[in-house]
Amino acid sequence: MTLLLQVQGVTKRFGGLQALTQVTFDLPKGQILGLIGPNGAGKTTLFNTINGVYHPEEGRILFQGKDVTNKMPYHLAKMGMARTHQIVRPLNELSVRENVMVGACFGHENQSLGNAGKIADEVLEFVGISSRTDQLAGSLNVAQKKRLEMARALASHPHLLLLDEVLAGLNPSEIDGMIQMVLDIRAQGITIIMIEHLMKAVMNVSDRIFVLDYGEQIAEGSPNEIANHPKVIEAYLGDPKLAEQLMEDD
Amino acid sequence: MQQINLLLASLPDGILLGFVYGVAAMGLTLIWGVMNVINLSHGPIISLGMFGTYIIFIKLGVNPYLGLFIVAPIGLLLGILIYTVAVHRVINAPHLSSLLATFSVNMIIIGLGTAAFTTSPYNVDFNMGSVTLGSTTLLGTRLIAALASVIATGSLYLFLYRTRPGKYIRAVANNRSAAELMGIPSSRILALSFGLGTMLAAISGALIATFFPFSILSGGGYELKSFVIGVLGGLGNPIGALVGGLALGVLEAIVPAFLETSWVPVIEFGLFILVLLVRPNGLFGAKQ
Amino acid sequence: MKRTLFNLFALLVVFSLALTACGGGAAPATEAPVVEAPAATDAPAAATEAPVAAPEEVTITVGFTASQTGAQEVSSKRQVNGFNLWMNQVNEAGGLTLSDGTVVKFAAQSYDDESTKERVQELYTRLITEDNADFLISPYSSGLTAAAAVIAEQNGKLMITTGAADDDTYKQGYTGVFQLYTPGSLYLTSTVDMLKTLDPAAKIAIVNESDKFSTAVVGGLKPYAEAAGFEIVLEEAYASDTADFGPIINKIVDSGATVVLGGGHYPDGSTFARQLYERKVGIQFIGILVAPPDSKFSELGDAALGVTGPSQWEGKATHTEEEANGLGIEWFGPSGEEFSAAFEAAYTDKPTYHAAGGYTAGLLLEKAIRDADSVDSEAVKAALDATNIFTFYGGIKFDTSAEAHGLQVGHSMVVIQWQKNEAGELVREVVWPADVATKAPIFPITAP
Amino acid sequence: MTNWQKHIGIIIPLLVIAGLMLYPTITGKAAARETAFTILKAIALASSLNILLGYTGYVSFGHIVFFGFGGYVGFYLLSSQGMSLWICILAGGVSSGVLAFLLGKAILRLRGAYFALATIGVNEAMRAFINNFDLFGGPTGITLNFKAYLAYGGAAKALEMAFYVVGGLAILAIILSYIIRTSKFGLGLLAIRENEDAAEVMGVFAPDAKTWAYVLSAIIPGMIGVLFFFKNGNVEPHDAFPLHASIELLVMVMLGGQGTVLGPILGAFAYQGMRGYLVTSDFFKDIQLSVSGALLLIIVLFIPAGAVGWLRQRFPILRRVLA
Repeated sequence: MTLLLQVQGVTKRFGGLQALTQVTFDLPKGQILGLIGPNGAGKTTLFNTINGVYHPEEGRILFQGKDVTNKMPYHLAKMGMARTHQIVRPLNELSVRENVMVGACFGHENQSLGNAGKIADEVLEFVGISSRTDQLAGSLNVAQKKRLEMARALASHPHLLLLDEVLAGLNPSEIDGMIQMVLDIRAQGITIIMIEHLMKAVMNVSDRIFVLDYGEQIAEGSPNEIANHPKVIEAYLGDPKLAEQLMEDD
Repeated sequence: MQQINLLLASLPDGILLGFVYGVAAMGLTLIWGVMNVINLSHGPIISLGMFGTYIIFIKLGVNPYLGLFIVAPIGLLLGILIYTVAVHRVINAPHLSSLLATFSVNMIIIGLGTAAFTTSPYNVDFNMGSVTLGSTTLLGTRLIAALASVIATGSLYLFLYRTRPGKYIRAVANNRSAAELMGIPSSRILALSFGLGTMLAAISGALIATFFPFSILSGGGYELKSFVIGVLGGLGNPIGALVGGLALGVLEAIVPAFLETSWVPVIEFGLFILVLLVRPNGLFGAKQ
Repeated sequence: MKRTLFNLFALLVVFSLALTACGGGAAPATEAPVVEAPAATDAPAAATEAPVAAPEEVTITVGFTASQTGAQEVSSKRQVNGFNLWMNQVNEAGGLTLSDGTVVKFAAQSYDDESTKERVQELYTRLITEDNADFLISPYSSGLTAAAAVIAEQNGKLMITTGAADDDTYKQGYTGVFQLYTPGSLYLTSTVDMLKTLDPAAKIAIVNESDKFSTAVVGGLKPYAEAAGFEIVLEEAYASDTADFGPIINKIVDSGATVVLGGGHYPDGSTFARQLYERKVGIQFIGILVAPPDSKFSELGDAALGVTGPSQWEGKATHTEEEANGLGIEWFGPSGEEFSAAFEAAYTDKPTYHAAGGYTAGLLLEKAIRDADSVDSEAVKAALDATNIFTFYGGIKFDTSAEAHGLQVGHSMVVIQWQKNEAGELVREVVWPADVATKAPIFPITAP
Repeated sequence: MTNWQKHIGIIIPLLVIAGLMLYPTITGKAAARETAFTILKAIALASSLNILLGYTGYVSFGHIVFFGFGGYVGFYLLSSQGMSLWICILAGGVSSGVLAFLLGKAILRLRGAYFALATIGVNEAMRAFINNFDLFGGPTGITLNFKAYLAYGGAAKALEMAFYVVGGLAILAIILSYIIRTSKFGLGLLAIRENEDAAEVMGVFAPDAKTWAYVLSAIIPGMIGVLFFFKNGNVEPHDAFPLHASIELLVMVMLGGQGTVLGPILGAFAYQGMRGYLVTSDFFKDIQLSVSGALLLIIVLFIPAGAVGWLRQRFPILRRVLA
């Protein structure tokens, strides 16, 4: 089993604020890793550190065995890492198709414009917004924008996909569709880390789960182990709603 | 040694002028701080302030310092008018829109000002005597202008920190949507802030007119100085502008001691770019 | 199919836009006849007056750009007023009559150059080709004139330059450009001559604006002053928008200078003079460019007292026919008093040297056409080359060498100084050259 | 879709330029040629600025610095070193490109208004520097000897030739603009314009892409500078770096529509046409600046997307035509 991503003792500070403390985990190829934790636990910061938006003060990050600790996001994209954003970032004045072509053109396969167009059409079909191809991205609704984020990430044919709360703000039927899509992506052999608040979803989909609280990793294991982990329950007790979800899944 | 003498002789003047430059820049940086708009009509408004002094002193015979109490409210109202007509509609648009909107106001004022005053220079022959200290002579007009600038800065500070509208302005500057949620009438506060910014510009123009000649086009130079000062002191930080003004005044005083005076703008703008790159929050602001 | 329709539509939109813009651009061209119209209607009127002789009448169009907006606006307008005064006088007098009986009248055509070079060439080309200008007058200022000269020379049109002192333009191989002003390099030389009689041991600080004109002036001044035996203790150039001269004045004091020469244009020059006064630094003599001859300089109050400056022409020391006779040079045109009176009657304003320059440009053209007895460019050019006359404005004679063709060599400047009259009012007195001086110079202006 | 339809986005702009170049040639009117020169120069400059402003989304307030700097370098070589105009034009383009490369490395890190301010600073610093730089004549500037035109068949021929060269440069600017607009590089720039952070995450090498966009937008202004100074016959520091002209370029791009190939062309055409009309109109000439300002304000407030943008919004099908 080859390790696609290794995070080793990563610490990130903003001024006096300790956002991540000594975070360490390995991610084997082909797995889905669920990343959970209460609000403000540092999940998105961890994503930003992994894909080069932030650089950690301590620790190393290895991607495909190479040290990428101080690489920029575009370096990592070229190496085959793609992500979606919790708050969607569509390229508003470009068409949906052009948005997805950006992903294909500048991802690790470095496609030509012509090929990128073909890939964009395929991916848009896959995420189910092919009817919107020529619309401006800014004119989509939230659910469609989430799919667009996904499509842009997939169009680069990444090795590793970072999904940041792709389910938030979707209605139940849209959630089911999106979960199915995540599973389909994994079936294509793409490794995934997903941040998710919806416990049911994350428990069902993930091979392993990693829990952050106040920037520290408090647990790592199979969904089952996590659900019964005392520290996790304790952390989530501070957030009764989440705790309830956690219990419900049990 | 010769340089030291020159420095000592020129420095006090640079400091006095720095205060006045600071007030001009404060107007620009206040508007930027509150609504992220760079006001390109800043220069012509400074010019209008200068003509305010001219009309009040030469035509009406009123003391120019008393005249400040006429120039200031007119500047405030003019700013509110400009905001309402030209800026409000583009306040949330990309930067280019507000830049061009204020630039069109600039063209309109200069066009009308040229028709009214021509572009020829005017002079206000107003003398407040001078004080000689050792090797340097301090001019009365500049001393009073510096004092007036300090008072204007102090008043602005009190206004922003001690009054309700002032606190609203700071709240809107901090986070406009949050301020709106709290029931602060943001449109009116933005208009007021813009008015305050132009008022400061007009005041500085009125003060400058007491010691330098001016024309309808002169404001442009002070607008550029205001950019430099704003960046030195940290854009969006009104008190920093006063410090930035002092820095510029001192710079203008000391550079000629070492180089030919025509190099001053090279140094000024070079430093401007450098500070933007290295310390975008200003020489004295927190590091990014 | 539908797409093709839209393509066609788009093309239509583009072309209609293009046509509108063309219409906008073309509109001024149709104005030319409108301006010329009064002149054209003059023709039958003149014909009815003298039906027997029925002389042929031609209207000569004189083209120029004026700065109606921008930095040069004020001086440019004065220049244009002067020119228009001459033109109206000639036309009202029934025009010029050549030996073959042809009556020559004049019409002016001008556009706003906005004080920038951006459109100067475009507008001069339009003047030549659309408005069929026969002769050209320069814009105001050396920079604009340099750009206009290229177009004039290229089209073989003669251009009389006024308000363009810089020497450079006349050293570029032009053959049809003639300068009325004393060249920049000589602006302050008469001041040096005067200074020599006042204090040969003076220590001079040269402090000038860092721009084309002032740099040219200083380029002529420095070697001249050194040759006259003066010590130059400071040379300092300052940026055009300098407002605070404090640091420079400190340098002047530090250098031990007793005399300050230099300046640049009105805003900086007047500021400089004022601050020299306010700081009471004990300078004995101040000679600065451009600002002192302007009437507005008196706005400085006491700071103006004693400040001198070179002037192309002064109403008080206007050149006279006697002077011309004394030199054995042909006199032409009205006296200075006549000019001043006519100008004041027309514009309710005293003429400045800019106005005199504009008027004399017309006068020179008139003289050259008379001498040539023709309106043909080549003949007029030959007449201009041979010109050696004296007018109220002073001598006019051109360098005809290949290196500096058209450079003014006949005109000299006077030096004015602001003094107080008996009523205690500030007045501009001519203090040099001694033979035309109205007052003796005040020296030193402050106790050393 | 047939071939010409595919490239309609470049065909319309080229037709406009061809019309502008042919009209004076056919009518033989020198005044029309001069007017067309002014418009073509504006088109070339505005199209170049559009690469940075319209495609990349960076507002440069001092773009005229490339016109002035490139122009100065080329004009110096022309007048003082006697090199041929063609080499000098190339030298002007190259030197502006190099300047943009070096500047870009530094100031393109700044975003939004900070970048705009920095470009103003660069322009003013350069102007002040050239004013003190004796090799380029300092404050006196550089004047070309009239004899220099002899090498090009005399002044009349030289100025006529300058007209065709400016037309050629305008075509070059438009083709460059079109190639960028329809290339992968251009797609990356558009992504940066829309959201630089998102673009970087998707793999766009934003710092490099921005720098190259800056360089490409600087080259043609530098070449135009050399040509314009050659035609004018002289240059002084304050004519070479007019801040006002920089802002006029922004206005042109905005009027026509940023980020489109056709927009800057229409904008330059409309703006120069309007200014030319107002300056020479008897009715407006005294208050032309205020009238221009008021018109500009109305456009900024009510049609911020510019003419082409507005058409594209109203008639989405035109998106393909009005590239």
